Amino acid sequence: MKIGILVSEGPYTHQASDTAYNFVKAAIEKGHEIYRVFFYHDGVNNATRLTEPPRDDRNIVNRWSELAKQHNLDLVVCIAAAQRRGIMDENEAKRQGKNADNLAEGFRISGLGQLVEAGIQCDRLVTFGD
Amino acid sequence: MTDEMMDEEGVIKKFMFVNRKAPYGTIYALEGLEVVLISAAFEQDVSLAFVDDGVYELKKTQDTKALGQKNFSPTYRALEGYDIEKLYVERESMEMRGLTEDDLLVDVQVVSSAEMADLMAEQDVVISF
Amino acid sequence: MLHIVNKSPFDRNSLESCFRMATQGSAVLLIEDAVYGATKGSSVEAKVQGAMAGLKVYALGADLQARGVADRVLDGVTVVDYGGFVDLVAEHGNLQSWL
Amino acid sequence: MPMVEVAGKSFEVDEEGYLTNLADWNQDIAGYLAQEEKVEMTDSHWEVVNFLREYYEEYQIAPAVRVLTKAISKKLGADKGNNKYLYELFPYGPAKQACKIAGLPKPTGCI
Repeated sequence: MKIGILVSEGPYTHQASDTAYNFVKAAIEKGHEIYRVFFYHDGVNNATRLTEPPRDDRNIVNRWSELAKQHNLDLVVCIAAAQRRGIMDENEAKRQGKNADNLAEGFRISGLGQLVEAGIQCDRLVTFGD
Repeated sequence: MTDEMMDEEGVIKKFMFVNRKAPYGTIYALEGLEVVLISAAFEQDVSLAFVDDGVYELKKTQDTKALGQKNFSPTYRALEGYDIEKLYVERESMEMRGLTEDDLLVDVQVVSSAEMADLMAEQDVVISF
Repeated sequence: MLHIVNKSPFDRNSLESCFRMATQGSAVLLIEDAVYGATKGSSVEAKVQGAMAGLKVYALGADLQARGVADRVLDGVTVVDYGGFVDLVAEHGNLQSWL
Repeated sequence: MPMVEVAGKSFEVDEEGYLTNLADWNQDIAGYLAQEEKVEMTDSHWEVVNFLREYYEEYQIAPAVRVLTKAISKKLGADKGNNKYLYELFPYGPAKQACKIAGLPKPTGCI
């Protein structure tokens, strides 16, 4: 089954990102296809490579990057929500005249249409948030 | 506004956006509305549900000047031009908050909890803010 | 339809709204802080028991265990793991998250 | 951010030439922004730009192109409310160029 995921809360403050991650892993193990994970609202903070949690804590950002690499996941960060919260890839930083970018490996920035499109293409769209 | 449009030819799903948060206190109402506006470009069967504090999004006479935030309540009146015309408000949520239809800034259909439950159950995709 | 609730019923009205707008025969899955609603002896026990007459209620085991309440789950509530969560999503035609 | 001076008034534009402070907008600035876009403003251009500003004033958003054409069609007639007409006036797209000249917020590229 094709499953789309919407993550709408930031990591660490809320459990949503953890639950989404565990759900995605379990769905893959069961043979489902994760069509896309879309990050919206503060969920875009899942995509900053500047995250540096204490060593005895999970690294939520790296965890997504690794899972994406292993299973060729499409991790999409909403551009409008990302711009508000200071999440940028190299191109976007250039376009906006910023001197830094921080998008973690395995994520891409795109429009909200990607969320609606996931709703159209997927058999299920599961939201994790606060 | 963008110059490109994207259509998923042939597929029409029933999308419901469930608004449950008040405006300004958190960003959910505003960013939820942004998704709704984008969804219009995909020509799906879109409806909006306003339940719980979500009904406050539609309250008339919002004035955010002293807040320094943008007042996005007029944008709900633009939805009609986007062909998004199915706006449902749950009566119980509205009455619990001491509001009536006259307090709302757009035309809506006021429905009971049971009717809202049926509407929600018949959707293909439900996205909640 | 599958309803997913993740808020403690003592903090927010998500569970109450979910019960109000879930049709007969729907499934309700409690995750994260919502699992407190699935425990015995609380002030919402009667409400949850009442809702279970028309709804099937599930709770996520990992969240119950993390919160130290896995041993006091209400009778009639089915405990599932993440795989079970995935199955519930697959089994139901549509879903709503009561955030 | 670059500062520009037009008709004795100075204002700020961003890296892509969009007006930074929407309240700064006036006709002279619109003329300057149009020049930067290599658009020669005629009455027909002004009609669309003014329409966009009114739309923004009323709804607090820049309309999607489809919505814009429909709304223009309703107000100014079907001969103007179509893509062909709007793209003739604004060759790089009404969203990008007309909105920029009208001083509306930069589209976030959401699609």
